[in-house]
Amino acid sequence: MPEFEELVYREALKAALREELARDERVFLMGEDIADPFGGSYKVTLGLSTEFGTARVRNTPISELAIVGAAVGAALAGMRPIAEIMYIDFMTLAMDQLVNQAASIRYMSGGQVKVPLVIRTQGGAGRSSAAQHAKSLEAWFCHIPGLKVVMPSTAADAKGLLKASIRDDNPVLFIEHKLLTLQTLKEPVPVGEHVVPLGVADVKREGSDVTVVATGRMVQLSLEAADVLAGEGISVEVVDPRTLVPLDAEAILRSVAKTHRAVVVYEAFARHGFGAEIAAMIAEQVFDELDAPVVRVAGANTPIPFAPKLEKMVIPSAESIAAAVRGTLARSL
Amino acid sequence: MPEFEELVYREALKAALREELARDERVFLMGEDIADPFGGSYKVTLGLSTEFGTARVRNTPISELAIVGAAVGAALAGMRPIAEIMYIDFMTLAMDQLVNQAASIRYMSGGQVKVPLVIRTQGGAGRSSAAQHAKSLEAWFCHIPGLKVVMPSTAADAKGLLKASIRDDNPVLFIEHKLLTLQTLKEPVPVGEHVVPLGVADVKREGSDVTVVATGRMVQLSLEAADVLAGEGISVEVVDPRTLVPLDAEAILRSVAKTHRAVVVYEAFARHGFGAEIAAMIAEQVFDELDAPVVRVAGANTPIPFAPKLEKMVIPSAESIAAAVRGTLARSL
Amino acid sequence: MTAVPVELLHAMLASMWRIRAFEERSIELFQAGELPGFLHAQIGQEAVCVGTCSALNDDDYLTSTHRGHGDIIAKGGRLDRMFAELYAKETGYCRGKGGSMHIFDFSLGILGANGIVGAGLPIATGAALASQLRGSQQVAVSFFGDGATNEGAFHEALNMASVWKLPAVFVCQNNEYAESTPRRIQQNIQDIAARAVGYDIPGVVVDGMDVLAVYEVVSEAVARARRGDGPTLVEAKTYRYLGHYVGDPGLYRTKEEVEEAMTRDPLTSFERKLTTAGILSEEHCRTIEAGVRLEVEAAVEFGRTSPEPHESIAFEDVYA
Amino acid sequence: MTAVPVELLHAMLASMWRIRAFEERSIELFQAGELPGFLHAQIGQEAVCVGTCSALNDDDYLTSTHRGHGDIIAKGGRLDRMFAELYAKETGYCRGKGGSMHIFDFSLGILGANGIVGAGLPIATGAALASQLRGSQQVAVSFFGDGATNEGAFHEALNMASVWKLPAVFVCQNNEYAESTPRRIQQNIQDIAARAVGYDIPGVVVDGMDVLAVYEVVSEAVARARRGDGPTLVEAKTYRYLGHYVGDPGLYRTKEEVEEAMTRDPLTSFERKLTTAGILSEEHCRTIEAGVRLEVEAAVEFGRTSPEPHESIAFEDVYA
Ligand SMILES: Cc1ncc(C[n+]2csc(CCOP(=O)(O)OP(=O)(O)O)c2C)c(N)n1
Ligand SMILES: Cc1ncc(C[n+]2csc(CCOP(=O)(O)OP(=O)(O)O)c2C)c(N)n1
Ligand SMILES: [Mg+2]
Ligand SMILES: [Mg+2]
Repeated sequence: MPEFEELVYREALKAALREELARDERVFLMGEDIADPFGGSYKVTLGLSTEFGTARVRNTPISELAIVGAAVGAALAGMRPIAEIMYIDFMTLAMDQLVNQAASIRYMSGGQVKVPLVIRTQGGAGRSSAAQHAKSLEAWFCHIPGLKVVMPSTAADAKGLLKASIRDDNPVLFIEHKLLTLQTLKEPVPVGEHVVPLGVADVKREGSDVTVVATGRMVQLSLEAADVLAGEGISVEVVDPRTLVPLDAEAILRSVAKTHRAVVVYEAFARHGFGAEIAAMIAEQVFDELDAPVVRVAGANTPIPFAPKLEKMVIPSAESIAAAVRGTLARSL
Repeated sequence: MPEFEELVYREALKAALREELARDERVFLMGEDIADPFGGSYKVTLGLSTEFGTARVRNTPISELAIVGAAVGAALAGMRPIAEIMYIDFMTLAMDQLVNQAASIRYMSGGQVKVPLVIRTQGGAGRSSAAQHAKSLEAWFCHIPGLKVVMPSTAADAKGLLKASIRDDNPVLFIEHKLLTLQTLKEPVPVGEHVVPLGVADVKREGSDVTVVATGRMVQLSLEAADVLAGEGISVEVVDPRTLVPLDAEAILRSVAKTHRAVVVYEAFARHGFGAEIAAMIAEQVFDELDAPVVRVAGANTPIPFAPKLEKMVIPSAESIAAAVRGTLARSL
Repeated sequence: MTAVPVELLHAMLASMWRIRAFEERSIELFQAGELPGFLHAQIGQEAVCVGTCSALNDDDYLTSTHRGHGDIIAKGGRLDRMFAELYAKETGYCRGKGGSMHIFDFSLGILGANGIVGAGLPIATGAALASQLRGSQQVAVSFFGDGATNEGAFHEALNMASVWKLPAVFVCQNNEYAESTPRRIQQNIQDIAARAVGYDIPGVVVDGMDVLAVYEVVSEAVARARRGDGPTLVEAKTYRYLGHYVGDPGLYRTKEEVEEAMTRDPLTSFERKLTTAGILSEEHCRTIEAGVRLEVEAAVEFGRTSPEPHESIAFEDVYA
Repeated sequence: MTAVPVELLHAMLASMWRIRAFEERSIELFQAGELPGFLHAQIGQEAVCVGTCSALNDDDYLTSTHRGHGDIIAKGGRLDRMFAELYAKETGYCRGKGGSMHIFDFSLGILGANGIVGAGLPIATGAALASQLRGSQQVAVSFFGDGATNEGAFHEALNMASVWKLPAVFVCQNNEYAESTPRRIQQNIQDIAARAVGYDIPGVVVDGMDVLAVYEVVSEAVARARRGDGPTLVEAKTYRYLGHYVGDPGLYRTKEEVEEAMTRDPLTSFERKLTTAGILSEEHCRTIEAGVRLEVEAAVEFGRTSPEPHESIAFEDVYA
């Protein structure tokens, strides 16, 4: 039995970084304003440059393309870089290095080399940070062969998945939700060695009437919705894929085969978002098991507005999730 | 009745550009090597700088971010720029300006302004140009609210959709398939004013047994497959959305409601590609009409390899489309 | 100074106070929890905003940054609609959809503050291109920080503007920090203006605490641009008095350093110059300040009391 | 030249001929329809490839470009595996999955040719960072063209390498054209090396048709990098004899311009120097050339007769 400590999400991330920096000298961190005394926009790296030095935990110029590019070069040269891109919206400046280079080099070189790097970034809405600081772009990265994409929803997963990502021999995009990173709720996190393998979904709540597949912060909202629905006699199973690529399709399909109904919840723009693939996959693979069409609950197809009142309108809520679940159950074949 | 002329795809594009340059002095072109005597990598713009001058048809430095950014600025300042990004793979360098700026400015500014610009780019595999010159990334752009995405499959559509895109008041990504642009087959194209409205699908072939939804070059392969299948007594309806955003969902659903079976064909990486949204949408909207799960025929989840023999393996073919159609028909509920 | 019309000197001082007062009030309101989102205050940099924009016509173009309230005010932005935007109200410049980092006023040629560091430079380049193509004599100015000069966008935009001889002026507000990171950790060069060499355009260093010096340098650059002689890179050395954002304790720099900068306060020194030259009395200066503070207060009130946007507004303006 | 060991001079000449012969044969094969895809020939630029790589150790890193056969050969790339790759064969460097623009040899520190203009610079910067972090004394060299210097990647990489004092050498093969576009339409500057000023690093112009001059300049830059004194920007002025790609008629430049450049042929002039100095006889030069041509022929044969990749290879190597 592992020992547990009570950590907030942000501390769990830092624990993973600290342990991996200590374990493997090839690991190093770079990013904008990650060093002390600032310790990163969301304070995830606070203290690490003091502990490990600014050679291994270094501030960069504001040069997203070069940050990711330097991570690629360092990985090819035998290091295991972890680069931070402050907001996922800024990945738009570094897509060439991640997509045409990091994701493709192993393949293009005929398997000569591995490209072990992690890009940590932060996404999601909910803080009135408006259209350029609040997107959920995970679907872009899921589309690209050669990349892995991770979205932890709990502190324990955050630690275990980050450690696994750092140890993985492929480029991994690791997406932290800003509201989770700011969360002050402490959760039990295994002390020390705690590695959650990439590609294994987690059933965050068991249920029998409907499967809710949710990612990142949407897992929390889905659990809230499940609580409410339980009071109405509806038993919801919440499946958290945890890693979007590789995807534990089997876990999702197994759950749907049990409940016969599925709701996919994601925060991103609905159109062509993560849930499109999941919904298509479910409908393709276990069509005959379905008692109702797969329903999606997702962000609106609008940029993220600044006004808190408007921002709420364009992202899913526990209420909209619950409503979708009720809707799918109301549906008879 | 319009008059027709026989043009190859490339000439049809050029006709649209020439006519719009002549019609509206706010229209101008910029891009790498688009001016004479080179006339563009795929010769689409050959002759235009000679006809309209290098102020309005201008070569740029190799600066994709600034090319798209300058298009944004010029559009905000009242022009109607058409920028060329040589390969869609290079859009990775310009995503900020297209996504965070062009697509978002109207919304972020509370509707103060329009951003009328067209990015012409060229995508797709089939020429042994390998992983960095052959991708089909349309799904990325379809995901972003505020953008329109166009993929013409015939010469007539190429002309009519390009004219509509230039006249549209929103940022439009206009994707030309390299094999279509190189095609030497002449097709009848209406002379002069021929505008195909964005958001209207075209049934490229009528049929009753199964609906094939296909985009870009995949339309041609689907028509080939339909020919073969007709010989086997299978009647295939081929629906070409033509514009991916806005999507003529109604046309697709209408066809599926008639045939009760659907195959979605796209060249991009299968995972999270265009067809995921279409398959999810069909299964969500007309679930009860379906006699079989929606099937996808798409690119493999691998980078595009160089060797012609390998490249063929990772993109759809008329054969793989025909096989999928046969498969879905073999399926009984 | 003698060459500058007295009314313009008055207007400059008023504009600087307008910025100072706007920022002071917005910080108070933010700290009181009245404003959502983030706030990046431009206090200390007023001379750059006003010196630059005083050299522009109404129909000249401007791009600004995340730290752009002062830029927009100097270009003529309306305080009431700005505060309403900060309050996320329907009457705001962006109907509450943009917020502090996304204020636009196309009627004033303001092509946007911007949340993406460096993104304004290519946009200004494109606006300058539009002007050149039309022969409309408009100049496009882009404001950006020292940190932005390490983005690829800076490089591509300056090169493009240079090779096309576009009517653009690139004004770097060098406050020596990008968030927590001092400039020496981001770049080795002494002067950012030296980067102009790489584009064969003029690069000028100017004291960014001196509004008249900025005005003079930018006026020359604007004249050059209007003549068709191409862009200029102006580096205005300035300082941000406060944290990167409201709430940042600024642990990465010393109290002494901040205090030293404050001794060169652009408002104080400009007022000293004006009073010493007998152009304005100390009393007149205070009247200007007081008038502006009233103006700001009215704008705050407008913002505070304006209606919230209707929920349906969230779904409008995605497409034209 | 006296300082350079005779064996190295021999090796340099052989390497230059190896590149020339490789390119000539690959063009013939391409024109005969034997090779798929595109081909960008480096003929005319051999002195830059060889002068640079002769200054490197085997374990130093290199990034190259779409026009990179010569770079790779100069760093020690195997001709047989290169031809096999051009032939899209299983025995190629990339098992037929990369092709001309994506040749890698990690055993020689070759971190890839690259189809994305400018993308190699940040990658080399990262390799140099790895070396610095490990204290392994390896230098990373990045080759790129004149056109690439207008990409944001150029700027960001040079700035990062400069501020971190990385052991990197950035070698621009300035052949005055980017595809069809002459340099004056892409940038205003006389010398690309002038851009070094913007990063406070040395910027050196060298005659890229003179292999010994390149060798000397790059050797100094490499020594500087190994000493921990940071990066250098080297601009080697050279010329590409042929079209942008095989098949490009090159209508955008005059016959006279091309012929003038050819009078400065790097192989001819190097041979002249060597024979004049009595280091090599004309006959010996021909023997070297003939030997290399045999080597190339054997490599072509290897490529031509190698097996095609098995279909399943298309699905391998996506993830490690
Ligand atoms: C592309 C991008 N990268 C990073 C950020 C996060 N960020 C916001 S402001 C800032 C510092 C900008 O420094 P500078 O350009 O000097 O402007 P200043 O804040 O000093 O006015 C950073 C890194 C961003 N908004 N955009
Ligand atoms: C990012 C990107 N933009 C455009 C291209 C298309 N392209 C290939 S080579 C080339 C010209 C490159 O010029 P230069 O850097 O001078 O190299 P050279 O071809 O002269 O060796 C261009 C524009 C590309 N491959 N990548
Ligand atoms: Mg700054
Ligand atoms: Mg060149």
